[in-house]
Amino acid sequence: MKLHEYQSKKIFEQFGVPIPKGRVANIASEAKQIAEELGGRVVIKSQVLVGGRGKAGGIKLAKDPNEAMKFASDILGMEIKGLPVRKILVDEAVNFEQEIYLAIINNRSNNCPMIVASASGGVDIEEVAQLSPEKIIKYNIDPLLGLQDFQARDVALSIDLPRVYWKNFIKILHGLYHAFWETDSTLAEINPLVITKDERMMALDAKMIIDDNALFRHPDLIEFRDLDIEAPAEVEARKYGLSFIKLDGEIGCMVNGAGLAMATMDIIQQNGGSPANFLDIGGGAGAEKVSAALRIILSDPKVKVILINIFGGITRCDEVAKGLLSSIKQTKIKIPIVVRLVGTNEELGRRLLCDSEILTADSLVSAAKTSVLLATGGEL
Amino acid sequence: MKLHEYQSKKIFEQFGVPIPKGRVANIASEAKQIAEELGGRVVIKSQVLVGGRGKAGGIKLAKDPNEAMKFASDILGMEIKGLPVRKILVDEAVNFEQEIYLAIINNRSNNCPMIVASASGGVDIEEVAQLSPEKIIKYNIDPLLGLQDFQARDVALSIDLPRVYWKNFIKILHGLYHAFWETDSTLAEINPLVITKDERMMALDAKMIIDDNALFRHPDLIEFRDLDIEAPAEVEARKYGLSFIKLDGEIGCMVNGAGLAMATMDIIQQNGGSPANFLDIGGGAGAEKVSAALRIILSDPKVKVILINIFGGITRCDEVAKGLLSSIKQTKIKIPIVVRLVGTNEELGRRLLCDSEILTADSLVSAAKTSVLLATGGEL
Amino acid sequence: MSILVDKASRVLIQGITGNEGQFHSWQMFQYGTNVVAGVTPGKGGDWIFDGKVPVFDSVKVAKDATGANVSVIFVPARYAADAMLEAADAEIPLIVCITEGVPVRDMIQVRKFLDQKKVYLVGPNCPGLLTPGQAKVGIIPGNITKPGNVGVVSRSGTLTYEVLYAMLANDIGSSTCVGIGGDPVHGLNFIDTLELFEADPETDQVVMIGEIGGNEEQLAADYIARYMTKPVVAFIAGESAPPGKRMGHAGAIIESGEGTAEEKIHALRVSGVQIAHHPEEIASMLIR
Amino acid sequence: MSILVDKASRVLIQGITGNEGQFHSWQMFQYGTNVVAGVTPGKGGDWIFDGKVPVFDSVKVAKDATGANVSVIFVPARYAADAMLEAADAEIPLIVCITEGVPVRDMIQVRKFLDQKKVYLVGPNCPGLLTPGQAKVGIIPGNITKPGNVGVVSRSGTLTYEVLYAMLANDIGSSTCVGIGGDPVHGLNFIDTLELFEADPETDQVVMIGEIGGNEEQLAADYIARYMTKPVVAFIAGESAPPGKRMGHAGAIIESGEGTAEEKIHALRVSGVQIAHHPEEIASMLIR
Repeated sequence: MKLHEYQSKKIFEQFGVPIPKGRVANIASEAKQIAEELGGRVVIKSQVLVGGRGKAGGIKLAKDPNEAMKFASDILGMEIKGLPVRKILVDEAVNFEQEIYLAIINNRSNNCPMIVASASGGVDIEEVAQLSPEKIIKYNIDPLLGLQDFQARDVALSIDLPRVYWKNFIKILHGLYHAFWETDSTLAEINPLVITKDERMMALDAKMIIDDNALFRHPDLIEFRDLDIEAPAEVEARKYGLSFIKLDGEIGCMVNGAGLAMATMDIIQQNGGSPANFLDIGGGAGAEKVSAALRIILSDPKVKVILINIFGGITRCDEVAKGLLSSIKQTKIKIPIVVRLVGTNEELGRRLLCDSEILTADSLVSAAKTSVLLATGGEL
Repeated sequence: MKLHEYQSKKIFEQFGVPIPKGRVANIASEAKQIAEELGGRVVIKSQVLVGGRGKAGGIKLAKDPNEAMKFASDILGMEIKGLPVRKILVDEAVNFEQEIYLAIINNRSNNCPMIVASASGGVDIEEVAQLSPEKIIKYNIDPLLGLQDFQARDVALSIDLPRVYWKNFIKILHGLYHAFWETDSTLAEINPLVITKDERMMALDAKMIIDDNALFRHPDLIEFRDLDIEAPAEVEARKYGLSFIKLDGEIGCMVNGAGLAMATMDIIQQNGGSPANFLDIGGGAGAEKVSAALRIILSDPKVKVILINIFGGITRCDEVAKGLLSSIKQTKIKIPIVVRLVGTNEELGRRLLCDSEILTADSLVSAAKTSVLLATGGEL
Repeated sequence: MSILVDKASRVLIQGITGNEGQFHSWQMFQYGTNVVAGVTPGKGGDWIFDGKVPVFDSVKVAKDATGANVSVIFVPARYAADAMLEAADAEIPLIVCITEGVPVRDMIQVRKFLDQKKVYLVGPNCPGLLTPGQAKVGIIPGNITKPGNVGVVSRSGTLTYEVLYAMLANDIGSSTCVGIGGDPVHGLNFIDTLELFEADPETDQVVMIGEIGGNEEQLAADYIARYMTKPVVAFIAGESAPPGKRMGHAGAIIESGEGTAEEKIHALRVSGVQIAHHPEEIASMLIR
Repeated sequence: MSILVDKASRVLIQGITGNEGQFHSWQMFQYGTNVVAGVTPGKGGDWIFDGKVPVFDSVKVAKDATGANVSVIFVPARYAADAMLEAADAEIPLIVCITEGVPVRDMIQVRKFLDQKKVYLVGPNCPGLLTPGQAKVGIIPGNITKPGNVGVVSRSGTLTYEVLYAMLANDIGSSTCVGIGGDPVHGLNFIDTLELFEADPETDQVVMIGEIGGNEEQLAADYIARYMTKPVVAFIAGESAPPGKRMGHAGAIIESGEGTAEEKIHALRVSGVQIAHHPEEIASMLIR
């Protein structure tokens, strides 16, 4: 679960990472008021869960409350990379000397948290990583022992941080590490961590991603989920425990298993078609889950054909067939459905479907070919 | 630092270990009021830092508020093993079915925390440990990983706890472990942990010892230190960073280093004398510390001779000599002082002392013999 | 013979009385797997499967009583870490965690602890192991493969079944199938498994099924080029996946350009691995 | 030659610019110890002792620059754990922590981490090591012993000096003196040190100085009976100590009847160890 900047900053603050003064708003007049409280000069920042907000015009420096109101109004009307801006963060404007990059992520190769830091923080950090990888410091942390002071000092040394800032930096890095660890994050990032002209350090931007699998431990964080930014279909899918991602093609897919779902999409593409979605119904899905999945796929008007590929293991083919039939009964489905059923109770499943209009295929490749043919207006 | 029962219970409660309802009091009328609040039947428990309170009459069950007041008044007037009772804990009386022993201490051999548990808890636990050691379960915990659920279950299994209590027990053991670990305890003990007649579990008694060396991490716990129960001399000693323990003999000792201090006491005893105290002035002690040490020793009227044994390493012999001379100048010391100075600046130290009345010895054995002789009224 | 499990394996099942656990345990049992014990805290003393398999309260007790040397875990995600730690603490040499949805932080701690213990972990979020005709330790359907000379290792679940099924349709069997799971932090990896297959006299060729995300396939490619004498056929799922979207597995995230299917396929091809375009094609690329 | 340290040891000092650190570092330096570096975070780039010893910001940097293979720690108690972890992480093979008052919990964590690293730790709360004429690594006064054939190992500080001094008065020198410290959780123990002395060709006999609390002396007695060929003379302090009172060292608590001086003396005597009644007597019990 990605958190908004303002949410991440809230968590950082709880763990002792200094942040600028500021508040979130969803109407322009509120931005004006916050600007007045903060002394006039503020930064208006769109709260959308995509990168490149600045370049898209979603971050503006306002020199006084009136300008703050104007910019807030502009930004609240924007869409950035397809996402409407519903909230803005109004932060005090901070003058700074240096921008540092500081993040903690999990190092998959070493199975431990890793500090990533650079003296050259800011919007171009990815370019820095590309062009001057030596400017990016990576530092593994023993997950059971946790971050130690000497390690925080090593990081400060590695990025040539002036000594006068060490004490502060160590405190901030401990805060970031704890925020990362205690909230089950998979990413906790400060970019930039600035050194202000009056020699303080603070996190001007903040990004956190929480491990969805660990949300049961963090009931307080679940409230942070921003349903606004998700397609309604994805929200619906989550409700039924389906893993769904909307794509741009015409062939709707329903598969059990993420790997098989990807392989199915690959075959569609290899045969000249384009998948409309990724949809993994998971293991052991029953009839109810199947009908929900079908509903979600059908909610996309671009879908011309539905390909269902089920390899029954935990999932039983007859259950899938039942789900399909009941959905068809309820909704009048106008587009063709191609089904491939193999594995547990496959005979039973096929028998249930043989009297319906659902097409069956006996191999994945033939199912894909049939779907592509139908999607491009061909006939069988 | 040993904590009182009521203090330990306060900590336990913070960590989710259930305790009886109750409150601490220092006047009898308050006990009456608490008993009224708790419904009449209460236990009055003296809060002194020694074992065997019950056998000494320091714990009484009162059947109503008036009896509570009477018992409170009795107990508040008591001395238990030389310690005056200044506070009592008034707890609701609890009817129970079983008494369990549950503690966490450090296992020195394995350098890790260890759970100690027994189904046969209660006042006779030490006897159980002697007579039926198989009834005492010991279980090591990985200090970096911390207590895991399966281990708590293993402990529950080992003490044959009925299954209906497992969930509760696991929660209590986690609470106890966290209380132990988070407060830098060297002991956290519940004896007894009872199963009540209405099938709840709670800690009827509580004992914690906090690592003195870690108190800098726990400013909130320092307030718990009960100066009342310490001899004024020991309080004074702590102020000066001296390690002092009052004993019953006649020869006051001042030594640098705990091992050497014990060896010095041993030699006094081997030569027929008896040490009045253990006093380690530590490494690098200056003149001020030495005078304070001397004052503390002299505050014991039983002391007839003072033996000072300094092996100068970090500690400089001339500093010790200066401290002695300045003390002698200030206070008129009527008892003989025998000094043995060896090591760093020993010549300088001896020269400073040669004009005073202080006796010097050139070996530890001769210093001890001289002291014993003087203490028993002999002459040199 | 096979790798990791065979008919001599003495299998213990953690979470044997849960819904999923019971269903799959029964499948394993019926397949002929040597299921010697179940563990469900609080149900010790019960017997399951017509009184043939005893249930214990703890892994330690179960191991002492039955000599179990493999544990399969079916407990819910929030208890999975505890179950793995318990099995490792009891020094069960092979632990197979089927459970999906285990938090990454839990797995980081589990891995750190297990690394000290010298036990094998397979999974979590994996279909487990199957040595056809001998032992089914997990959820790979028993009827979609038969004994043969192909070692199969995969990060995926049903995709593996697809491959085994296509092999069977072509009359090709397998020595052992290993589902290593797709989570970012997990136990046995491709290299560990390839090493075991390389050393196994019953395995003549290997099928490797990967997917986007991470760099395990690239590391495996390097290992294959340096040390493998047996031929390897691979399939990598996710060529059509858009970058940066989560694909069901936390592992299937394309991390800033790293871990694309193209990159993996290229690395494997350079190492002399044959690449199948779709799962069904694999069967035709294997040596008869 | 000696054990653990000799004139080839390249010694680094953590906390070299603190009050205590500076005083003792200078003593070590003057003694002729090969002090190659100091570490004080924030003071890297300075030089100390007339520009002869460089100061670094971190142990890793210091080790890379100077090849240090021993670290002595003089930092305040609340920073000692971090210093030990830093030295271990930099893989300094011998770490000597002089600092007293380190919290037990810190030491428990440090020990657990160090056990994975295969480095030696001596201390904390110890006087350190002295190989007469070669290297003084800690605070044992250099002038109270001389080169000789007696290995000395002790849980105590000044009590050790007392013994060394008495030995010197009888013209007996030592191969190496090791102060292992008296804290409940510490590094090198009696057995570790006895093993090293047993294997050291320059050591012909051993003096062991123990005190009340714990059971290390009893374990050492067992080790001596089984494996030691060299004669051992021991002194145990605390015969006159009342039970249950803390004696300055957290280690010197008599734990419910365990760890009394009587018990230790008995165990050692049974193992053939000669017991001295007081420190000065030790010298007379050694072989000339």
